[in-house]
Amino acid sequence: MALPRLQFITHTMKNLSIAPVCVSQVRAMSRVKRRRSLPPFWWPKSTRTMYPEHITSQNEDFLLDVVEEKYSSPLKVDPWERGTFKERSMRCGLIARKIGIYPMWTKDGSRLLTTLLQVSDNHVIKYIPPEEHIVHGLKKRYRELGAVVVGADPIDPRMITKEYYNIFSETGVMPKKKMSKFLVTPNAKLARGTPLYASHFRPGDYVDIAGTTIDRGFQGVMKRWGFKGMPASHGVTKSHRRGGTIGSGGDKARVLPGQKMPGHMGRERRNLRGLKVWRVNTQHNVLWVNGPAVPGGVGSYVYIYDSLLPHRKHTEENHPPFPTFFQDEEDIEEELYDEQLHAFHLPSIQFAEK
Amino acid sequence: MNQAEIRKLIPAVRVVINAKHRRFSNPKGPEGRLMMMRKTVTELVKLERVELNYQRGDEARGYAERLIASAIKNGDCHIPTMEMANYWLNEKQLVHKLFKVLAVRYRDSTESYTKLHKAPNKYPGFFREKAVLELKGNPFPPLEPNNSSRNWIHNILLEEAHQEYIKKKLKEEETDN
Amino acid sequence: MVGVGARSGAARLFGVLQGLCRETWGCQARGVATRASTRVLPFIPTQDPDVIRKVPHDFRVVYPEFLPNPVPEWRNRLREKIERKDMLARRSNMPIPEFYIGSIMAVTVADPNAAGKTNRFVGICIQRGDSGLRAWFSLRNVIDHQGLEIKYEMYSPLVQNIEVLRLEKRLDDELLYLRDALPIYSTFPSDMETEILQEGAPVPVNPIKVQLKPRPWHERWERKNLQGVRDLGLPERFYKKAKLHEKPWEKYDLMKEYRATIPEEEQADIFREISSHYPLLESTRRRGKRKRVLPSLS
Amino acid sequence: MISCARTRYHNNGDEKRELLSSEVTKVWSRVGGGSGLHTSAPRQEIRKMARLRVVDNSALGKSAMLEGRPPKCIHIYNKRGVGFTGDKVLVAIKGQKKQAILTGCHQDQKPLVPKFDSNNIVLIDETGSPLGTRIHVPIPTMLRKKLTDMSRPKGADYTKILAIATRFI
Repeated sequence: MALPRLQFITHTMKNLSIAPVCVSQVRAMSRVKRRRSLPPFWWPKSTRTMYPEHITSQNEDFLLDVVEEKYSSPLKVDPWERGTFKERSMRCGLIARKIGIYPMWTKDGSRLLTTLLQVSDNHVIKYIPPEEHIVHGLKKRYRELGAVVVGADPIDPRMITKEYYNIFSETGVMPKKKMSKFLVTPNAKLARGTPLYASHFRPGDYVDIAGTTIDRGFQGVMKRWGFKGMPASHGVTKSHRRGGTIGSGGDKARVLPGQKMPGHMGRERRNLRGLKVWRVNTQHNVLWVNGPAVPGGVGSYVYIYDSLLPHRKHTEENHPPFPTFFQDEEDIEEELYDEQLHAFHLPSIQFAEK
Repeated sequence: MNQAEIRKLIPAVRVVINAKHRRFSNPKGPEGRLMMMRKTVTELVKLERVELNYQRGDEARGYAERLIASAIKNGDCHIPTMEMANYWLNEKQLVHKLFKVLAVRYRDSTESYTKLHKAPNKYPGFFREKAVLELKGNPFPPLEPNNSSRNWIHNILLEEAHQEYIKKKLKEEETDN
Repeated sequence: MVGVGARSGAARLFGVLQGLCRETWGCQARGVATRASTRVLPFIPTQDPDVIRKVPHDFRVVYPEFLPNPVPEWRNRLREKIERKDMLARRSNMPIPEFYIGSIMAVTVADPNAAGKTNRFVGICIQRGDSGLRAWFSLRNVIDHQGLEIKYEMYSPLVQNIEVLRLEKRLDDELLYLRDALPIYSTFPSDMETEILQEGAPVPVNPIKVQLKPRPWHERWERKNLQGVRDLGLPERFYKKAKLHEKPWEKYDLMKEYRATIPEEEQADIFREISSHYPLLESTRRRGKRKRVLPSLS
Repeated sequence: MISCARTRYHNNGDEKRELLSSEVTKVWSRVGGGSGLHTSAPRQEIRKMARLRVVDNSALGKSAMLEGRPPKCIHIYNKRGVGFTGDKVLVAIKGQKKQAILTGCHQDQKPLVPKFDSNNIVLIDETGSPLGTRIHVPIPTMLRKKLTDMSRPKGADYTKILAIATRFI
């Protein structure tokens, strides 16, 4: 029994301990535990315990100089051969932070709310080819896929554990705060250290977004499930916000599984499918996606994928930059807008007389 | 409505604050909460160093900072500021202290006026985070002795490493030339 | 050996590491769970002490929507910056003049259903709200003895033109009580001409006191501490009850006041950021020279 | 009491206008916003039992409003049960059932949609043609599109309401 478990640990460590995100199944049944309060035991601890070290100011400067020197020139690797887009190709995704919501208007004058997602310092950390990539599922499709590990947001290397630091030692980029694994077809592989930008997506593309919803803690049935509660008066005492009966007597004489009851609400992974990218800012790496419903509060991390919806999939004639947009090599405009979107620098909308 | 209040122009508080106020339960409601804060602020201005629960100290700290900042900015001839001082200081001789002593003491200060130390709590006993809230520049001996950490082992090792780093750099430059 | 360049480089690095939390967010969540209350870090003022002095003192009153919503959980410095850029881009196409609650305005919008494909509405500004691109205001008028209100989004591209026909303030921050006032107080002719004020003169405050209709009302106005209303003429019991609902301690709650505002230093930074557009903003702020004309009602 | 207030504060006004506005105010106190009858929730939604105000000059509507017995909404022809501008409603007016079109709503509206001080209706018959010949108050321009969309070539034609309107807003 010990050996398979050890193998499992070593394999998962090899895969950088990040659960496959594309194939995760959303469980809606309330019986299944939907959130963990602690990370799994094999998850590498990222930050070390901090205590007042009272490092003198000269030494502090010295440490900063060393860090600066180490990461001033990223590790140069020979560029890999870039694949071409084919039917059913899967590209790498991006990690972004939700930075707010504001309205935009289309050219016919209708208002829409857009969520701003900042793609903050995304770099490829590792590519795992299909042979090395361990998939627990049995589908053939997933066995053919490799994975690209992407990290976002730099973290101070002095604050992290050695174990976590070693993950980045071959990459040549500063250690990352947030990492994720994206399943890709082998033709979409990317060399480690490749920067990823918001221009990975074009305006008009459709994306799927996964994130963790806002944690609302232990909530009653009215907030959690939208129950109606009970009347404020007419003889009701102490039951104004309660759910009422949860089961019946007779032959059943038990509470049926899946009964909606008070409990922990929020902090669950949620997928939104088929959101349109309306606008891209290539300078600040910001994406404007449709709708205010991107999971999580302002500042939470989300994962952006090409949409899996059958009618939103890319075709060989019209597909986004593959395997990614190399922004350092090509010129690109600062602001990119969708055709239907009214950019603010354009004159006001006027309707023509018929 | 969902707008920043523009009638008043308030200088930034120089300490970390909570995004929302803490709801200390009080039989008198929100008014009672303010009266409780008032007691702490009065004690702080009077004694300059008070030991209390951390949550209460952290909450009262913001009020004390704002009060001192407005006393510095507006002086004692500004009626709303005087009313505010009158409300927040239960003992009226402290109003003079606020304007004549504290406002003068912190006039050129560029940092916060108060300091909050985490304090140990008694064992065995009911666990509650304790803290010491004090005004900066008070006459008492310091709580955290400012011993030099130069002789600590990691600082000595780092200094040595720094020297080596400089030598290495020099050598590299020589070889380049 | 470590030169100035390296030092500044180290400083930049430190900025990269710390900046995301400090500059961009201004707040941090304590603990792992977001349920723990958010802590707001102190705002680091600009190093240049002249910045605060250089900002025109009335900018926060004239352009309140440039100040972000002060709720820390929703704030992000980068988003606010991009939003301000978009606002200025819109303003360079469609100038938005200075206006206040109580000003009489005319708004022209593109309307596919209207006769000439544009629709003009004249009215008194009774409410304005929200910040950034969401900013809006409401106009009220009585046309053919029918009270009408229309809400306009200031940055909507459908808006063709905003004119201020009479620039003045009222005694209250919201004029919602005009809904319960006699219709004459919110009746304005649609062909009203622009009243011109002398240049540089302060914005006049109209001290008019409005007569309300007898109850029932939309709200309990006796509890609102209204200045621009004549004696409500209610029995004593109404005022007694209003007294019970007063919150006299709220004006002493220094931190509540602080949490509802953007600090002075931060405002200075925001207005410095848009300072390159000051000529544009100022040229469209008050069009033409104006002279004070007394309102016929007062 | 209302007319009292007016003479006290606006005795220099136009005489004809005074008369009209006094009528309007009298009716207004019965319908829409500050109605003495408790019609609906404070959001002033048009639901069943809400009192409405007839704004055309049909004999039926005029007499009902002058008698102080404003029509009562007894059905709304949409799926939400809440009426919006342009929706068709069934009203009980002077013991009769009549259909009507909502031409203005009192509840808070979206941007660019006018919010009226009262819930206005125009009475129509089965074919969609209005009972009156004039509408006294402005109606929103969005009705042009909505009523055209609602009309059917062989069914009811509601666009005649647009022809009898005096002013669009």
